[in-house]
Amino acid sequence: YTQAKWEREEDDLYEPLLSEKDGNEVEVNSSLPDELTRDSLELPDLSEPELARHYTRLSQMNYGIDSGPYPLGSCTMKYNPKFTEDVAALPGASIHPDRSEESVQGTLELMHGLQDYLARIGGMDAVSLQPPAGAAGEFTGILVAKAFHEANGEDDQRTEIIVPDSAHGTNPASAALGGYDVVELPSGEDGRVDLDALSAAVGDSTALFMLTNPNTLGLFERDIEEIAETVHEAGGLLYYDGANLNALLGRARPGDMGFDIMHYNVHKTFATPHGGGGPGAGPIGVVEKLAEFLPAPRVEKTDNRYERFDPEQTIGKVHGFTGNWLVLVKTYAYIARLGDEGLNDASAKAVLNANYLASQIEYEVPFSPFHHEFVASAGDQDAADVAKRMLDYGVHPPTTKWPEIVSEALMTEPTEIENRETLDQLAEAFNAVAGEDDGTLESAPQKTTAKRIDQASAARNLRLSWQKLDE
Amino acid sequence: YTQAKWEREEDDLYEPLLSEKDGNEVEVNSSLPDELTRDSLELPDLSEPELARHYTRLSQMNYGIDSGPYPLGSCTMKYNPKFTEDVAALPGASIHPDRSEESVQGTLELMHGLQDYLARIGGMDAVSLQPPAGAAGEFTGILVAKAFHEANGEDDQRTEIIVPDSAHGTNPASAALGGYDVVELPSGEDGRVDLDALSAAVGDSTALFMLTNPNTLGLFERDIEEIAETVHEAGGLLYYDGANLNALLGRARPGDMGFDIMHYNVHKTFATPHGGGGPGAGPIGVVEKLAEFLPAPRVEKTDNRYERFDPEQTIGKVHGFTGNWLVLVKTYAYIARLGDEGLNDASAKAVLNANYLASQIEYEVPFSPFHHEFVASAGDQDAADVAKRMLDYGVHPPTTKWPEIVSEALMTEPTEIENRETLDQLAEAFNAVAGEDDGTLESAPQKTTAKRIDQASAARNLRLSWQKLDE
Amino acid sequence: MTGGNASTGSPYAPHTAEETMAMLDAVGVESVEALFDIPESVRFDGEFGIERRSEQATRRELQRILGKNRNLTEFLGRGQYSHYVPSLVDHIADRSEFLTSYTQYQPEVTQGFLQALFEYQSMLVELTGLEIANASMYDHATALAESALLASRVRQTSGNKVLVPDYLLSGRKSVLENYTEGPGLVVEEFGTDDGNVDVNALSESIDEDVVMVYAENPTTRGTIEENLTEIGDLAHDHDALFCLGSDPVALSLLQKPADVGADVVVGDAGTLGLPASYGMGLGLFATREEFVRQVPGRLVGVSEDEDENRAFTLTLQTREQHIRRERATSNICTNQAWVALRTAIHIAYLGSSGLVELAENCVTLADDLAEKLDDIRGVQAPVHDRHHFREFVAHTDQPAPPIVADLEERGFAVHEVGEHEVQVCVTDVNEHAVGEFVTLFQEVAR
Amino acid sequence: MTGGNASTGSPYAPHTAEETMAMLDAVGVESVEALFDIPESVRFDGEFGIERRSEQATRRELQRILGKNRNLTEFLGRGQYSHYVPSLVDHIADRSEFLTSYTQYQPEVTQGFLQALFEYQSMLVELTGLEIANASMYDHATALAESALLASRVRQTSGNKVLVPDYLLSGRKSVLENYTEGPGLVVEEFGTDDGNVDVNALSESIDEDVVMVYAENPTTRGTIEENLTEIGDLAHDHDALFCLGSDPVALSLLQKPADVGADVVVGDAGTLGLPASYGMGLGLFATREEFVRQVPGRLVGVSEDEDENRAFTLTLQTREQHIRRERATSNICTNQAWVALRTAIHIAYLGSSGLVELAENCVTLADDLAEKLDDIRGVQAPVHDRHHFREFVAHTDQPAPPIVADLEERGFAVHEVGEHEVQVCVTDVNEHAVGEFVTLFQEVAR
Repeated sequence: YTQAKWEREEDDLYEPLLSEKDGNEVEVNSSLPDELTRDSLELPDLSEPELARHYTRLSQMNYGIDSGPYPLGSCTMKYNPKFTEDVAALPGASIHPDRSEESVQGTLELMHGLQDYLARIGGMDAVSLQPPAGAAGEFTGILVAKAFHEANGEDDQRTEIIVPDSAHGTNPASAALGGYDVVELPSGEDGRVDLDALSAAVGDSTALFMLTNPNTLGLFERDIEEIAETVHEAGGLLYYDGANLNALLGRARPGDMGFDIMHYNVHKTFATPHGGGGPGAGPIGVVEKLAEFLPAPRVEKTDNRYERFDPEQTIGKVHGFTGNWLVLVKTYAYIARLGDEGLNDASAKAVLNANYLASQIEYEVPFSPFHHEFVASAGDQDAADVAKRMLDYGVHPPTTKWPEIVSEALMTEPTEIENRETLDQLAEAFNAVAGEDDGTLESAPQKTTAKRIDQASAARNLRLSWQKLDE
Repeated sequence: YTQAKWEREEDDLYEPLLSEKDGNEVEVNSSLPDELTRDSLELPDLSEPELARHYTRLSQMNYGIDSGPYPLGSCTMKYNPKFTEDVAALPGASIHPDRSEESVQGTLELMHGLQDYLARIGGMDAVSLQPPAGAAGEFTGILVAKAFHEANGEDDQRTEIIVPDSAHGTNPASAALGGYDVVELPSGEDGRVDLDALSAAVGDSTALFMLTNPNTLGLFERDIEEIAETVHEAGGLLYYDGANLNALLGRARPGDMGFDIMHYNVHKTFATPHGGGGPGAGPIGVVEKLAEFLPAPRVEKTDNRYERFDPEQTIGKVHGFTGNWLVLVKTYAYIARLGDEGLNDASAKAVLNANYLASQIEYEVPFSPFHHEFVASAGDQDAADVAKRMLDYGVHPPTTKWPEIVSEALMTEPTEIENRETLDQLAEAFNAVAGEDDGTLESAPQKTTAKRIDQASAARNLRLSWQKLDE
Repeated sequence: MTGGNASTGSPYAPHTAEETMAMLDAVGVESVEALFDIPESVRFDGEFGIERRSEQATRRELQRILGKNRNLTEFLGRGQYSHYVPSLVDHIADRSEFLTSYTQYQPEVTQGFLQALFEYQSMLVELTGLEIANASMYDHATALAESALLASRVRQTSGNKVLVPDYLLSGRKSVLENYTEGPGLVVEEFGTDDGNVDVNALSESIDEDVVMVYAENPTTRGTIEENLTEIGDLAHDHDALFCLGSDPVALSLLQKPADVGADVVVGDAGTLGLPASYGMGLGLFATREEFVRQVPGRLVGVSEDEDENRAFTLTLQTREQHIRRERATSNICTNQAWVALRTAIHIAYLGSSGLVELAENCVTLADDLAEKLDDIRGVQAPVHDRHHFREFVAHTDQPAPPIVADLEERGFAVHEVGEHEVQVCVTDVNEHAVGEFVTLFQEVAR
Repeated sequence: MTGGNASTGSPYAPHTAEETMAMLDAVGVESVEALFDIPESVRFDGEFGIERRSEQATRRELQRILGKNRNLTEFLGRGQYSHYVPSLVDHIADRSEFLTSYTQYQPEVTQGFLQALFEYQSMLVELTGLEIANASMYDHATALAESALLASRVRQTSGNKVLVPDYLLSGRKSVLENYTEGPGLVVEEFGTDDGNVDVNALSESIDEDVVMVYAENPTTRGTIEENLTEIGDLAHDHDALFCLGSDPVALSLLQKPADVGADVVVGDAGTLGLPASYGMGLGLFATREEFVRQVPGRLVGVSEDEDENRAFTLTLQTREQHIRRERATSNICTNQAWVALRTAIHIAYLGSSGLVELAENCVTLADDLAEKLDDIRGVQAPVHDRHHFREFVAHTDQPAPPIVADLEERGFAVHEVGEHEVQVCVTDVNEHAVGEFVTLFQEVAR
């Protein structure tokens, strides 16, 4: 694979910036009084053909799921079915959020249906679709937990959220945002929660224990029932980070394991596109006793009519309107397309693919049995260099250097969408790089649009806009 | 520019064929009697993600208008406005051709509107939208001419169609298909029609004279009025090949110049996409006396209602249904978007761009004043090699080695969509190549997906299907 | 000022006023108008009178006009068939590298489209069993016409007759006649028996003047032809080519054309890949390798590049009009390549299993619907005691015209094909409406 | 068998049965189920009860459900605004290299998206006049909340109050409260005068405990703020940050935030690039360079690659949760990058001239419509004696609720914002319906 390059060698740059193609300062004239308006505006004024070419070139200098395998651990880079885009583009999906209930029965029915689907899949009693991303879902769950403890008069006392050291960074960050002290729980030797350490950590001050299952090493927390018991006995709640739900569809449900709150990463489990960073959506599910604290409004069905309602002790809102609606439409479409069978099979093949790929690579995988992802160790090699070098083999590398429990981690999640041939190609890339020397690794990549980029200098010499380049 | 390559080096091939990814013979079972069905079918059975990746990779190994300049002479490679695709995808555009008149008033109104637009633009009295391509338009025009002569009792006598040597190959081919003898008219020294030669060629046996104006050298046939008079006096009809209409919008109309029949290449003049070869559409316009011979059905408006009708002496049909309807919808949208002003400006800028580009290149341009295109001569260089080498400069080369009136022709038409910077980039490519030696030219291209392809061997060792590759 | 909001000029011409001036300077003229070498006497100084609109307004207007079409559930076929086109097809085919590219005259930068067309050709080779398929004709009708021309070129002895069945759609027949008139061919009809070719009638019509015999499977009336081998044998006995009309869905299930002696297969391949498009199609054209130098249209072949990588290229271009001019095998230039890409994606999406399943559904859906209509008093369906594919003709005791009109009033479209005959087509795209259709049919037919 | 027609399993998992068996062999287990290390006691052996559907059926179902929404012409605003989104935006943003890519953690293969985001940041820098803009927050509300958190982090002295105007939308206020409760901030309102900030009320509310003062331009009620400099001065006099809420269209015309002392600009940048999406947005977040290390969200910067070509990369990632965890500047990870791409394309499409023209239209359209409504007996519009942008409040002598309901009955949606107040928003997307709207308004308001 050689990635496309639209370079301008005379200027040492790839496709020029829009401002370099055209920068046009216009004077601002208005019917408004002068003192209420700005003087001028300087943005490019380019024609549609020029823009089409600019962005088409940029796109060819970007790697997506349709370009090749994208085995980023914990990111669940699945194929994004094309038809879901068409569904989200239906005229009925594009309406204003302040429309009357009567005039948006279709939208409300879809929301209600999706709440129901998600509740069934997670084994939860009530669902809110509002959080616009996974981290927002975490934060919402924390607010719900806080409201619950508050209702129990325990808010002042429960000031801590416990998070395993292998957790995603969003867990502690969301906990801190909620005003909690973060207690980091070291993993046990088997890479899982150490029950003794957990018992020691929980107590009267525990508001919430946040857990990913299977965890970021791909390991199922076999002691989940004891974990739940321990946390619940201490008066805490148990939170399920849905990042790895793709491993369990139809085989185990967070609600059945004793989790009280969970979020769903629909852009992972339910294949809505990652969009270069977003938008996703992070609906949360809760058990019955927490339903009254969920964000407002939710949707209920009464006599063949769908109504918005505010849960009794709602925490209020976590998004200005209803969250990332178009993403939720795609989510509904994906779940409806797959149904029980498809969802079940997705997890089966995701786990099979991870295990098959791991069986074909030479790097050591210290922890097992893993499910939809595994963490290999690059050993003496620098995992970041390994990743750069893998790019030259026409594949996207795994997540690197994390979780830290594995040294020089290569956190790998092929997902169910790869066929054996592609997995073999990935394995070949891993194995070829495993046999290469540091010099080769350090000078990689060579076949990509840009060669190795000096990231440190971007931070040293901060230029965050084209205006800064002109200075 | 380096074009993307999805190569598999171990197999000496780029992206493998679908059949190489998967070939799956299935037994055919049916409720039909065995003797009415085939035994088996062997096509690939791939999943949607695999196909999305396959075709995405193939697309990146293809150069389009949104990739860069595409100055193919006489092809008018314009930017294809994105919104026209959305318009053609409107539900009302996708209906069955046998629907009742009453139920397709919208479609008929659009057809009527487009007939009218085209008539105004060409200065013609009546238009048929049916021909599915430019060559089909030519053929239709020839059938109309034949029907006209037949109606005059002159069909047996008028057996010849005159075509200049600089005409597109479709002209003589269409004439031959119509059963006519083709009389080739040598160009005059100034690259235009030689009036004396024309006078000598026309006569009682002349059915039609087919002319492109401006001609393929970009030259306006200044003597067009005399030409028309000469042809008409001999009892012949005058045909306008619409390939170069983009030079004249709003400045001269074939009908006003004395042409009796014309076709419109909507995929050239009106920016519908070329689609890697098609579909286009080739509506024809005719003067009043020929309207009764046009293909059936046409559309007319009566009392706020649109009706299909068969012209009195219609030639019948040249397409099984109504032609390339979705292309015609895009055509309507383009014309409506631009209006008089936009169409006028398109020609202005197309002619400006051609003249500017010619002024910046070192290759000689023997004939002028040209309009929207010019034909340069590669001189001692092989024009085909020049083209291959230009690919390495990130631009698409012009049409080469044609028309033969210019030796080693580089037939160049930048169209109105290029800005000055891109024209300069094109000129740089021309000029860089002009200074290079034959060795460099012959080993080009190097930065494209495939390097120089041995086209002769494809014909020597004919393999036109993947089945042949397995043999 | 240009950009999307430019209020004058073409929105797709990027020139600023300064740029235009600088370019005129470089050319050495004062104004753009000075570049036009047009005699005053033929200068157009009028206006087209076409009002310029914004993109938004243009879209709204087209939506308004096309919105006047009545929203009918179509049970229509007779040469244009609809199957659900997966979203993948639109999303891939709309990629500008495909959509906005030209014919692959520079194969080094167009490997992608060439490979897709090569794969399309290969799929048709598998579906027809013939050795070669071209990269597209316009539609079924023009492909049929080109087949007759090919037949007359390749035939060893003279002859000028083309035999077609009496069920041939009038549009196809008219195109065939228009294409064959110039070369001096004559189109003659032979009779049919209960919807299919009457082999006796054909054998009476055929003689040494015949260059081609044409038949369809399924036929225009939806019946599955049962005498293909006999038709082929008759044709070959008279040194005529046998041309078969079909489509990719039918071809995946019905007898393989090569097995029944077909020399050419034509049809509408856009049955897959295109939605109902008011008759827009994709001419399928497959034939025997021996005729390759007489084939009309583009052909993609295989070669190698300088690095010895396998590479694709257009081949045998010397057959074509841009090189051979009046001696070309056809005048076709612009073709339906992009539709062929769509069709190839759709076929690949279905795969062998999916395609056969879809085809088998065309048999059972038609069977089931015919049975349901036959249960209605005053309706006999199907008229022909044959196997059917997608569609069938039903006899109605009441006159057909008011039945068709009443159905349309209720939101359904069918063909009126006789005073007491309607034709009905059912596939995966209208299958969901069959229940309502039958109920309404019952209301209007009694 | 897989492919588009697979009747079992996921249509997006490509495994054939043979492939699965071979892979299991390689792993050394007998069945896929054996790979699941889940204690029996928590195994799920039930069913979700979700029926699998074909792509066609799924599309049809979504179309059916969403088709239940009434087709209304919306004159709605109040925080979600619509402008015509050019087709170019959809066609480019749907290219899978953009749409299906992940965050740019490997910049060498993601230069395209990085550059587009860098350009987006730059456009917002120009529009706000501030030195930096991040690559997106979720929406206006969360951007406002993050601004308060930034204010409390960067403020030199202690303090816990955030001052907001009483017109702040309840949804935004609720989000702000939720985000600021953990860090111990308190949100307090100050009064307004005829729609805009009452500078006297503000100066009475403000004290040394205030970390941030927020105001909008235009305001929720559509008025253009006239005292921005005074608000900024008041904030700065108390060592508080001045956060201004706006959107890219308004920013192109109204006073440049940097000129009036704004320290942070928040808003919904999805006003360009996104159609009305039931509230989906794009959080705009721009601020002063001095706060760069306290900024939430992603930042794209510039560097070079090994060939010394200019190249883009995410930068200052040490602020972010995946590195700094509980000490991160925000918990945001997944953001709205793709919407930012859409917005950037839309801004580029309009260009400076087009954008200013669009913004000026927002002033004149609202003016004109208010005037027309004011001409109706029983209606006074606008209520506020201010300049307006896109929208305004109208007083109705008759009670507002039945007026709003009657309008809806006739196909138009407006906001009811008081017992005798409706709010009306007009832009290029509903401009064409203004005539009909005014006529109907007259019918229902008298």
